Amino acid sequence: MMLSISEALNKAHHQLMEADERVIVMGEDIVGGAGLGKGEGLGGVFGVTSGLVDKFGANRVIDTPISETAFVGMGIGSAMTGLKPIVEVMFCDFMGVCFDQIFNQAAKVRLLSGGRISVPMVIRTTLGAGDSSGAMHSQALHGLLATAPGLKVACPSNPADAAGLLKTALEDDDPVILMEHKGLYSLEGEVADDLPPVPFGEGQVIREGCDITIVAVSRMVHVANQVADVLAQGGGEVEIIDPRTIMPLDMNLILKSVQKTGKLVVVDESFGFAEMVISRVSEEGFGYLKAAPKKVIPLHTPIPYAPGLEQEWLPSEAQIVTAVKELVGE
Amino acid sequence: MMLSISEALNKAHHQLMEADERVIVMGEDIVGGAGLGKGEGLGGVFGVTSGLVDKFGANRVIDTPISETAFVGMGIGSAMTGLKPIVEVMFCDFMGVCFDQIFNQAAKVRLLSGGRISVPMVIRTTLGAGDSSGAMHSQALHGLLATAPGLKVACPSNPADAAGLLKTALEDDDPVILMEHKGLYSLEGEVADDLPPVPFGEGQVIREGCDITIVAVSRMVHVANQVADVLAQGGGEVEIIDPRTIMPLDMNLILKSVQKTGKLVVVDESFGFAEMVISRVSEEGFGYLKAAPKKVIPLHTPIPYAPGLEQEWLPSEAQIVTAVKELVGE
Amino acid sequence: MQNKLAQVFKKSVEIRVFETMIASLADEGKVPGLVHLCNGAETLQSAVCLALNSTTDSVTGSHRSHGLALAMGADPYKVASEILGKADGLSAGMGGTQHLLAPEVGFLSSNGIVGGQVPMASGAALSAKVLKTGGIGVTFFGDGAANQGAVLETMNLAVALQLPMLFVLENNGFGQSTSAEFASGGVSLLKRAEGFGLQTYALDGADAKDCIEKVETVVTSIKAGEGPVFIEASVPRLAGHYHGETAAYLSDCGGQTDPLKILNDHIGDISEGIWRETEALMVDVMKRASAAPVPSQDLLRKFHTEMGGQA
Amino acid sequence: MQNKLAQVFKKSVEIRVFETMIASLADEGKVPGLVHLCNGAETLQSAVCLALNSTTDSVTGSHRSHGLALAMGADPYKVASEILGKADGLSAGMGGTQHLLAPEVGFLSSNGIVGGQVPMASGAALSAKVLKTGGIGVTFFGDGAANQGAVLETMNLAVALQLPMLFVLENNGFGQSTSAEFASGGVSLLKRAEGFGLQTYALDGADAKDCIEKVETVVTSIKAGEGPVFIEASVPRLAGHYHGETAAYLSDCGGQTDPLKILNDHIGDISEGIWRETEALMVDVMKRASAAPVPSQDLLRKFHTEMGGQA
Ligand SMILES: Cc1ncc(C[n+]2csc(CCOP(=O)(O)OP(=O)(O)O)c2C)c(N)n1
Ligand SMILES: Cc1ncc(C[n+]2csc(CCOP(=O)(O)OP(=O)(O)O)c2C)c(N)n1
Ligand SMILES: [Mg+2]
Ligand SMILES: [Mg+2]
Repeated sequence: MMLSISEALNKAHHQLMEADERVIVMGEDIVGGAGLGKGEGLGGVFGVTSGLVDKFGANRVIDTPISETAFVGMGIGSAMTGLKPIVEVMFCDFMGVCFDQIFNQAAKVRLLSGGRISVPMVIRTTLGAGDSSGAMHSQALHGLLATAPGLKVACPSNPADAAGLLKTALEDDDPVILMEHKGLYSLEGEVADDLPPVPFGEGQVIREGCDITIVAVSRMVHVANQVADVLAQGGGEVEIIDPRTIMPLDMNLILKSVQKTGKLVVVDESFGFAEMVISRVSEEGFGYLKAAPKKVIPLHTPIPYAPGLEQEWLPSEAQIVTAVKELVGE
Repeated sequence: MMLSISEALNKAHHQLMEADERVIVMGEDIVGGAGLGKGEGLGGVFGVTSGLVDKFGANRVIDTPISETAFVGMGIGSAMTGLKPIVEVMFCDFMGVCFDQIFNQAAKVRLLSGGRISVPMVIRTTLGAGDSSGAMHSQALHGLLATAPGLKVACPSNPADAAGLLKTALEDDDPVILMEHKGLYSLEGEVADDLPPVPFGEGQVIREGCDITIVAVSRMVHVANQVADVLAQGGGEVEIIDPRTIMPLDMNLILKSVQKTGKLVVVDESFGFAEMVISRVSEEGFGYLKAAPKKVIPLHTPIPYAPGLEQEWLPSEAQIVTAVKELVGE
Repeated sequence: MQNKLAQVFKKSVEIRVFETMIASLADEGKVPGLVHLCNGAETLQSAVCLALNSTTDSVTGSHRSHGLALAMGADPYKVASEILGKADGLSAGMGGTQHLLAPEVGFLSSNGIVGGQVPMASGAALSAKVLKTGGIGVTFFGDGAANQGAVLETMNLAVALQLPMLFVLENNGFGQSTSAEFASGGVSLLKRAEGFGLQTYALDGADAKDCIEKVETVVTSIKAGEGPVFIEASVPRLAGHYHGETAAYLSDCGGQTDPLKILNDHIGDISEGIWRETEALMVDVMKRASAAPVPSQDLLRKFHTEMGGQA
Repeated sequence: MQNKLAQVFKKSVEIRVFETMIASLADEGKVPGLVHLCNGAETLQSAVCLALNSTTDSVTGSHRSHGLALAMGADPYKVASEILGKADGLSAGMGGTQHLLAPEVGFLSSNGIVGGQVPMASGAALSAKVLKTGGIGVTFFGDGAANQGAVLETMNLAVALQLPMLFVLENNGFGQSTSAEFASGGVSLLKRAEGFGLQTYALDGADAKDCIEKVETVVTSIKAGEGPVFIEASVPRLAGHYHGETAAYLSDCGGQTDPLKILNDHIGDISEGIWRETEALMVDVMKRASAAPVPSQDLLRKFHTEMGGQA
């Protein structure tokens, strides 16, 4: 069946809530129109949670005040006491206001309890630049989040992975951040009806090739793929790896690819993830590298608003082409 | 003159407040005993701000409620309107509760104003494990903070650098995070009476050697140095680079060293910084590397409390020795 | 008073016409970002800013701050250019609709994070206090923002440090699609502010005369060192959360009285001329802003280097 | 009531003796971390926890939570072992003095971040509500914490969602070295909670009888679905912020009445026996905890792998 990412996620929510009464969903405007005494509302600003309240009731589908610290913490506490919360933080940029609850509280319960309990909570959030949302509605923070031990971080690039990673995330005993790209919600793809879970720490070869390895997640998978299409016309064979989860990270798959190609480019719109991949490949696969690895990442500035500036800021196809050509030596 | 790091910082505060009326200091308990109607208080939980209120008055030396978001934000606003605030966040672990003000607000004013104004604010904070302070009073977050464009991050390892970096930080137009290691406050060192500013982006060669380069900041400089002492007895020549500021980062110095030694180990107690250095050296100095670079960083868990566990978690001399020996091939 | 009312009317018309034209440009696909229009809050904003001194006082606002920037006296051409992402914008197009900074007229900044602007205004208040400028810090925020830690902490901080600061809560009944009654389930927000020890005033944003008078009193009292003040002003939200929104809950926003219409009727004869003049002026502003060049990438690359970016 | 008073007395003595012995161990250099003793708050904590059901109710506490864990019924040997960083500790020495977790007796966790524990208790309240367990969420925090966004936001959230939740503010007059009057400059903290729409009660921590009675009423009301409640309890801080602190401001902590002494006098004859028994018991506990093995590193390395650490 063809579904968009938002449709696949919505369907996964319905299945998960149906299957387990302990699953609850909370966040701002995820019902929509709270307090107005009407039926169906927004279903979340991106529509991902639409229809849930009608089916599962306001007891399990909860609109919250704009108090991220309080309700993310409420998610944590509820996960420690028998519920399985899916908490929406509308944009990952807003995690600043509740960062303590995410990185000091949720992430640390497992260690602090000596492994006796943990926080089976999923935080769904969005990331991504490209639509002139400005410096506080466009960031990609997976690189930053992956530096916090105790968090798992997933960055799907297609509908099947989005739904499948959400399922695995909810099964997981630890807090998981599911990062959905704003610009990909309407991207369609083939999805099996039962939305099979996607294992964490298992990347996917998006496209095989023997000249060079590109590692990318989320929207950058598609940008890299376009570049690969173009280069294929000149005979260039690009291999694209989508790790899908960046913590844990499928280093085996990445190393195997670099062993074959000897060349590595990491394309990413966050800060920190490309560095993580390059440093690990340099450490663990130094012998495979036939040339200096490269990263194509944004300029080291906050995200500018004007469309031209924002495009300049984002990793571009042209930059990727240049990086690949320099490495492949064309 | 010999001073400890806390003495050097205290002296620098006195000099800075004396020299410029716009300099103010704020934070929790930095006066100490606020509201009790007595004279001299704590001078900060590590004594760094002691004596300031007596000399400069409660108008410029301000105890705050335990409201990091509000008073860090107050620092930002005051820096945008004519003051030069030094804001103390007692432990860097507490930055979670005010992360929005640091990474979304302070860091972005320069870009968001098109470069017309910025935030000449210094946030002083502490970092570092090793004294069983537990998972929320021991972290080192310089790796994480350096992923936020618009922040500068300094991590002094000795008294002269601590005072000198504070001075430069306050002169700087942008927000600077000065990260002081809890375990180094009493470390003494030679300091010039006028506490000369230390430029940002200029690292220091702590010790010359031609076999291998170790990059480290803060307390890890001293741990690396001890290792180098031991290895020197066997004829090993370790070069130690202390970048002092990690954003901006003195890549020239690091690359020059790796060009000479061909080998790189990064020792760090945060997550993200070692990856940053290794990935940049791999990219920019691939040809210099004669072997896979290595990092010695903590286990990927929150910080455990029990002393033995905590030592196991921290990068150890033994681990560094192993890494160096593997690379140098002894 | 009649003179002041006329000033408030004129500024409010400026804001309404500005927003209406931005909305049209958005419909034409000429606005890069989503805009949050302030229709309904113009008279309140103009009345508050009338009492402020743009040299010594500093204002911060929310995501919904086009009008506030104009009310403080920002150049409409520069504000429009910023919203359109043009080189002539306040910040050369770097900030955009949610990030307007016009410190030259006392508008310190607006914000993309709900509540994020509030602590900053306490900093402006602190500067005024320490540097003895005689100024105050002012912050505008919504009923939704009233539940953010940043806002709540700052209420206490302002009282604890006795900062010369004015909180203006614009209660338009909604935070995005969520009703204020639901989100702040307790007693009134005014009572909450009282609980922090703030002096409080309730204003009806549709009563321009009362707004002008009360705000004058309040600002005078703050400048006299009598401590921080909290104003809750009721205003209608005459549009969607953002322009173009079509969600079902919106039907509840309809049928609200328009404060500007009330003031218009009160102003009488001169009003029509003001509308006409303003429209002509704004047509020109928007035309110029639309035609303005897009920003060059040099400034961004300069920031990259200065912020420590890789060569 | 006399029976309940005796129970509260017994638990309070347990806590006081426990803390005193931990302090001695700290003086001997046997406690790895800095400990924050709860001396002065024992009777309040014991009285509150007496009204709770350790199977269905969940409590979270601050950095100063040794006593609270014991009051909920945590095994003193395990608590002491945790504070000493031993393998037999609640969390095998991973957490330490500021991170006690004993969910098996309804003590969900304590926290190193001021206020961080408060939102978590709202989650326990939500679980109770959704799963209809009949339980409630309870959180203890200090006067200093009352100015943290996490705490303030949660007050509103609990009211907005009508959570079965109890807030217990332990006002000991200080946040570290800062006086509560200075830090919360406004009216009273009780008034503040009222402003959020919470039902409020003031307790004198030294009046054990009143504490027992009022808390019983309150817990019953919350369990009956009558909404969240906020208690402000005054307790003395009979020690430094942390044990061993020597700062000048401390002279202001001296000379406070000790609630446990009052209760002791009230209890009369049986008290001496209880002290003696408890001391004997705790001597044994501390001896065993001191002799307990240190944790092995295997668990830590297991976490490393499971959390995605490099092989
Ligand atoms: C911390 C944070 N959470 C959520 C949002 C998304 N958001 C933007 S505006 C808004 C509603 C704000 O309501 P209110 O404060 O009443 O202001 P209004 O839009 O009514 O002017 C929300 C939820 C945000 N920008 N920042
Ligand atoms: C967010 C945060 N800020 C500051 C601290 C440091 N700190 C620990 S306890 C404390 C005082 C807390 O006072 P209060 O809430 O009254 O609790 P009490 O110690 O009196 O029990 C402070 C400032 C912290 N742990 N977390
Ligand atoms: Mg509103
Ligand atoms: Mg206290």
